[in-house]
Amino acid sequence: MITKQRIGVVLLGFFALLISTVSSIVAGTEKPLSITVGSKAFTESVILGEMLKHLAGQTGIATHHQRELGGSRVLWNALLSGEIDAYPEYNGTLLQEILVKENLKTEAELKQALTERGLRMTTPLGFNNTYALGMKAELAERFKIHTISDLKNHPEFVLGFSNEFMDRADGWPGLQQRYQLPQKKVRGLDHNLAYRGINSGSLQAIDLYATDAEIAYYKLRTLEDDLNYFPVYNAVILYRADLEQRAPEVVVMFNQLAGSIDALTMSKMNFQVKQNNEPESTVAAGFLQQTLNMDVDYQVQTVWQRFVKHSGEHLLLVGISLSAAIIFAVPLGILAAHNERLGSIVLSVAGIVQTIPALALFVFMIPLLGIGGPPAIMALFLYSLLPIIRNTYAGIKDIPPAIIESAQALGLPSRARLRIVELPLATRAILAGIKTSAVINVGTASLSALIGAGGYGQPILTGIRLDNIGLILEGAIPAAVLALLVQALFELIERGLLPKGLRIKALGAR
Amino acid sequence: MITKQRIGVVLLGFFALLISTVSSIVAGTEKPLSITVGSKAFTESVILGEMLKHLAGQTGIATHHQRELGGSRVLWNALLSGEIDAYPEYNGTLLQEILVKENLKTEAELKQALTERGLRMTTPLGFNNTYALGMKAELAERFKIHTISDLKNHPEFVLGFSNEFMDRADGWPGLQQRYQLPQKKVRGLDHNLAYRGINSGSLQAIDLYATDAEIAYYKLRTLEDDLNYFPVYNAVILYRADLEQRAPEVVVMFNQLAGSIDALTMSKMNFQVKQNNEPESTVAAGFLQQTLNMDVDYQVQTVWQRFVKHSGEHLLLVGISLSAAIIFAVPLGILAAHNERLGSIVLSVAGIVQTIPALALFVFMIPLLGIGGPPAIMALFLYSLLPIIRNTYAGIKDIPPAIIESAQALGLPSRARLRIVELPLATRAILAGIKTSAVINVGTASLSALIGAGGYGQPILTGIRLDNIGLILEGAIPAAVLALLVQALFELIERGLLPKGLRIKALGAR
Amino acid sequence: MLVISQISKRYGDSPALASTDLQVSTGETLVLIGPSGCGKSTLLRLIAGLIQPDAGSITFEGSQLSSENIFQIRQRMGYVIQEGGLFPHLSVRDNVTVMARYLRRDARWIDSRLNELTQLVQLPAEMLKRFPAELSGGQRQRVSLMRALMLEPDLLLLDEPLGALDPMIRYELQQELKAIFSQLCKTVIMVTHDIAEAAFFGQTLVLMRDGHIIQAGPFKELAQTPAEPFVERFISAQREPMAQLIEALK
Amino acid sequence: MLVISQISKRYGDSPALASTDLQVSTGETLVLIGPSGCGKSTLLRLIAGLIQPDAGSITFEGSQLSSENIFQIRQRMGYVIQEGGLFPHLSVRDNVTVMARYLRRDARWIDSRLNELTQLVQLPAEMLKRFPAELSGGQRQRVSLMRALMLEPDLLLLDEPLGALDPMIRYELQQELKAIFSQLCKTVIMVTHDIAEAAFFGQTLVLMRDGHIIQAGPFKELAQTPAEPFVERFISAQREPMAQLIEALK
Ligand SMILES: Nc1ncnc2c1ncn2[C@@H]1O[C@H](COP(=O)(O)OP(=O)(O)OP(=O)(O)O)[C@@H](O)[C@H]1O
Ligand SMILES: Nc1ncnc2c1ncn2[C@@H]1O[C@H](COP(=O)(O)OP(=O)(O)OP(=O)(O)O)[C@@H](O)[C@H]1O
Ligand SMILES: [Mg+2]
Ligand SMILES: [Mg+2]
Repeated sequence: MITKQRIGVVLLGFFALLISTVSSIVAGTEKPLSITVGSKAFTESVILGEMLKHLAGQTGIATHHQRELGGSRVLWNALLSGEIDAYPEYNGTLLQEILVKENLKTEAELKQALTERGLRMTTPLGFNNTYALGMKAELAERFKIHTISDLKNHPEFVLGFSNEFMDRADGWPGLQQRYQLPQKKVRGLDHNLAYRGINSGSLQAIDLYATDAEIAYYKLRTLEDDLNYFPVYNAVILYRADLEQRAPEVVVMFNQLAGSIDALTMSKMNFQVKQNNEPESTVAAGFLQQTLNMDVDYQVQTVWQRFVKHSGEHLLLVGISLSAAIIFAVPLGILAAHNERLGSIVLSVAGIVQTIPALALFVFMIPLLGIGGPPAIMALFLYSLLPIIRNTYAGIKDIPPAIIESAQALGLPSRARLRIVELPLATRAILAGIKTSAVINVGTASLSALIGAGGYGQPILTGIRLDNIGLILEGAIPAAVLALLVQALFELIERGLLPKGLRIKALGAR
Repeated sequence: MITKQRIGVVLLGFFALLISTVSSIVAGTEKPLSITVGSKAFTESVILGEMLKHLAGQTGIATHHQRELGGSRVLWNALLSGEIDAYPEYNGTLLQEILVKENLKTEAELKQALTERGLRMTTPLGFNNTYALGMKAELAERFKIHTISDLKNHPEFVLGFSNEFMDRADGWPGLQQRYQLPQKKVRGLDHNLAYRGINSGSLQAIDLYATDAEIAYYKLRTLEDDLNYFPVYNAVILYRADLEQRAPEVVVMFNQLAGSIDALTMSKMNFQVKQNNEPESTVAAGFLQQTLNMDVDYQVQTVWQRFVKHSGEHLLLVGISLSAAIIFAVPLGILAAHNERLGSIVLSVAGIVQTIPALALFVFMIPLLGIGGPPAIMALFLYSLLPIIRNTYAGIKDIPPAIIESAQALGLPSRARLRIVELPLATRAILAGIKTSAVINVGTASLSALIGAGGYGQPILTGIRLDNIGLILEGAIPAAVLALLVQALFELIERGLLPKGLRIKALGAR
Repeated sequence: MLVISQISKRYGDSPALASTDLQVSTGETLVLIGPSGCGKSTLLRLIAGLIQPDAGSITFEGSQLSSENIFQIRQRMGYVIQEGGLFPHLSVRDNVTVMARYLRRDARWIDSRLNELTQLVQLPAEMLKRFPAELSGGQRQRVSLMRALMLEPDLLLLDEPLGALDPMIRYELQQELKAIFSQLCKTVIMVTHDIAEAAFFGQTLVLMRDGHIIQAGPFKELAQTPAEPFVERFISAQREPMAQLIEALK
Repeated sequence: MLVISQISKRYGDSPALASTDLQVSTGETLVLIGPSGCGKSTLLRLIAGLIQPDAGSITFEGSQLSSENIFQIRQRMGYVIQEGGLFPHLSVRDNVTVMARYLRRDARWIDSRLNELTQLVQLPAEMLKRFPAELSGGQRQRVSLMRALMLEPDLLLLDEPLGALDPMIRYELQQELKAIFSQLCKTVIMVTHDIAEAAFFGQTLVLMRDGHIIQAGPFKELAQTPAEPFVERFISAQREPMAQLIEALK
């Protein structure tokens, strides 16, 4: 009895230790100054986000880039709540989407609206990522075409437009009306085919976004929208006003970008990332070096490095939570096996914990442990308990009573009996529980990306959001391999731990 | 050897059967005509959704209501893709949000844009759910105030506005300018306090949404926006154009709603649901009866009934998937125990399956099994395999070789040996695996709500989205209780199955 | 009935049975004796097909033991394992009748046979519903014997079947079993450490040492013309305490 | 040394031991005999504290057995369980030395003691590294005996410790053990079914039946003044086969 109480006390102590360790990881030493920038889930935004990261990094302040967050609203809210300090945005998006209800007309009104919300924006970075018409630069030069109005003189041109642009009232119909364009040969076709067509010369002009990667690739000229038909989508940096107090040097850095990126440059950068598969980080650093003569000390995130990073995060999540689970669950299982009443309580509680959906568990835990690793580890820890507890319990219960009796007759006190007889004989069952837990843990750890703990879940979630099977597999395959490795590891441990005497088979079973 | 092959064949047969059963559940008998309506996650929309359901139900066609889906975009996309056939929307939302890029001006343009997308909308239902100003009806009558312009004659009025309305340019500042309102005593305060204030007479006019439940409750008059300051948010029913071919009678029904709900009626209905806790279904049916003299045969969804419904769904998910998992996993575990090579393959595959995150598994399975129960059951089935397989394997491996030998010596062929000796002796381990699986299954089943399979996950997910702890608990508590019940059930089964001879304890263990 | 030729078995690098020949004819009772660890149980397990010989073959009524026919043949064998080998999860009744039920023997037949055996081994009837863990050592051994005899097998392999019984029951059982064996013409291979028991049962005694058969023949032959001094020593090891006892009892 | 008074034990509603008194003084060897199921093992398990008596008390060197002192006392007892009770996951060496290592006895002492015992029970040294499943029945029994003797306990509880041994080793072990017991003044309670063995070891024989002690005393007393006819029948049950054997060996 005394022994059991003591075990209980030790367990409680352990728990307290774990919690305090975890929360100290969270709290850190009084939150040192650090900057978090965000970006949307498309190439251009990620490149700009990397630039912000590099720029802020130049000041020596620790900077983090939350890449590929889900949509303007998410970033906007994250900025408002202070989860991020800055992100690249388009003034068009602010006017037409986020603040559409405000009916803002002028730049000044927009600035005012932002200020009311504790936000600031830089002057435009220099490019306007809106619809545009494009021609082969060579051809345009030949016919001296610079503006859309110039097209009026060439009714013989064949135009190719994406279906969307063809159909939308604010697409071709409106454009034609505004500019009174005379072309009759207008084809609706796939955007990629349009690029091929203009390259081969079967089309003379197409619609595009002003910073499409293909502009640089196919050497196109975007025609000036001289009648201001298309809405303006100027890129700006949005940041929190309090950054001007907290880290004025960072704001200064951000403002250096103003006016420094024209559409062609942006297109080229998009091209480098999309077609040449250069990492966004490299491209952003290259730009800063060339334009601002800034020597950026950055880390390239190749697929391999992403893999290494995710593996590290995943291993940390799994390693800590699984180890903690083993340390807690095996004693709990022993306790359960030795005391029926306590046993049914322990198993019930572990069962209840297991039914809490990960999402709900995260919601409950964020107020306690914040976001990132600690709540994820706590959740994984909790989810890993049941299989181990239950199998430890079943393994000990399954030991033939004659063997227990023989250990008692020898005079082994109960703790020694546990160590020398019961645990070795229950090894196979306990390890089976641990293996099950480990695999479930590796799988569930992928969910941790939901609360910013990274790991293989990152590419999986991105992949699910972007409907990109390649990205899903970039996370799913290593996760599966990791599960196999962890199983193999415990197979090895079993080879070491499982007493040899238990591996003698029934001879010649036939 | 022959035996093992035969087991393999039997297993394959089982699998084929399961898949075909499941997919026949999905496919049904050539998809009989049925209507699905949707609603957004707020009371008014759910009430209107219930009306649509009742109306469509009147035609005798099976009708389903996907309640509380996540936001306009989700419903819009679901409608476009045909997952739902109709839902209540506001023309303002269409113009200002969903189709904002189209820059639509007139009703005709909107209709045109919808038609291009294969959609239709009814004429407005009769109420305009936008901002409005409200006064005590009595007071308004006394001063003969009907329009906002009428307020100009009462500079002494104290106005109370929600903080948002006070600050927004399209709120009070714009309103005051447009109407040249003379009131100087304007208070920013909490919306609920504003209602109290106007009721007690300390405020004379406040801002509100035109169909707020409180309008009916506090007997308020909403003042006519005679200068058309506020944007119009007329409620309409959006539906797929093909519904006019598939079920013209349903469209006729929907159109009966047009012009039949004024703001006060809607406010009253909101009030019935919000303040009186009447089920949306009842309120909707009551309206149809009164207004359209329609006798609706509906089912009230009380908390209790929701609970029953979710329990039914959850039990079905868990019951089918767990039973199937037991039927497959136990033989697989036996196979694994009897054939080392096969065993490590089986365990590896089951391990890999376990690492696939539920979300990713759903994504992979939707093309095969659609949404709803079948893919959820399939996923739960796959997730339930590993603990059972592994414990069956460990349980059989842990049988002392002397007992196996003695069974062989008796002349029991291997299949009989399995049934009479090995399985009974491995009972505790196998049941431990099944219990673990069952609990995990109950927990994971909550995720099934993500693909429309219902269950306790429904209120949990709604609760997480709405940040409503009460709703989360409405799902989480029954899920936990169910886990306990399932564990208790298997405890009972264990009492029946675990051979009594194995329950004799080491006597007087001390 | 049973022809064992050139059979041998090693565990790892320690030989348990050297190349051995042995023949048992129908109705014969053959008793294996020899020092602990000499290979007696190994020989029985080979005959029952529980372990595979490294070399040699075993022929049962003309057909050679193989994985195809072993289940068939085992059902005609009754085997009392040295350790008893009762199933812990089955009651005494179920332990004894498990095979008969598997073979769907008539329930009344099973009941009467069970009754017969219970009387034979003098087991109190109320013990039939107990589990092995609830029996004394001697009771367990008697249940093992019942299980082996249940299906009236043609060949009995008995590994120290009476070793844990008190002298009274043991004496009575010896008498009864010997009568049964000869009446029903059973073929029996029995291991015992009691030379008197060996002499009582055995038409043929086989004395083994270190996996070899040292001498085989009737008890008289071993006693009077021992092949080696070891045979004499082994046979007469019990003489002295017995003589003392008989002396004391006079 | 050991005083058992008024002790009784029932399992469910079947009594295993009726109210029993017994005293064993230091250095005495007491032999329990009696029919299978009469309660011999039950008595030993009560003394070892493995089961709790329903009534009565057991006093070991003046202190009454209780859950507080039982671990202490058990370390001064050596117990050969009827079923052997070896740990399947430990090698022979580890099975024998597990308790000595737990008590942190000197490694050299352990080694030499192990050696001594191996020679005593005539176990080939290479078997020390084997696991119980790799031993013959008699070898396992000898390992159990080694384990019980390892820590030179003051009180030995031996439940048919030599039952599975061949007559040669058994005879030699009997001689050796008896010498050890008297030299080292061990107190011994032994169960055996071999009346000759009982007579050889026992200063006192205790004959039990159905949970009762029928007669206790030196062998001569039981043989010459039996308390009941049953005593005579039991004691002489072995006489006939032995006499036959001795006759045959002449
Ligand atoms: N699985 C095994 N691995 C290694 N050696 C074994 C194994 N089983 C038996 N042996 C050895 O084989 C030899 C013969 O064993 P066997 O059980 O046949 O002896 P036995 O004659 O029945 O002895 P006993 O009279 O003690 O029962 C013994 O030395 C034993 O240690
Ligand atoms: N756990 C138990 N439950 C019920 N009855 C039991 C239990 N253990 C022993 N018994 C009964 O108690 C009685 C005494 O058993 P015990 O083991 O003491 O006999 P024994 O004298 O050692 O016999 P043997 O010589 O056969 O070993 C027997 O009838 C036995 O069936
Ligand atoms: Mg043997
Ligand atoms: Mg006994």
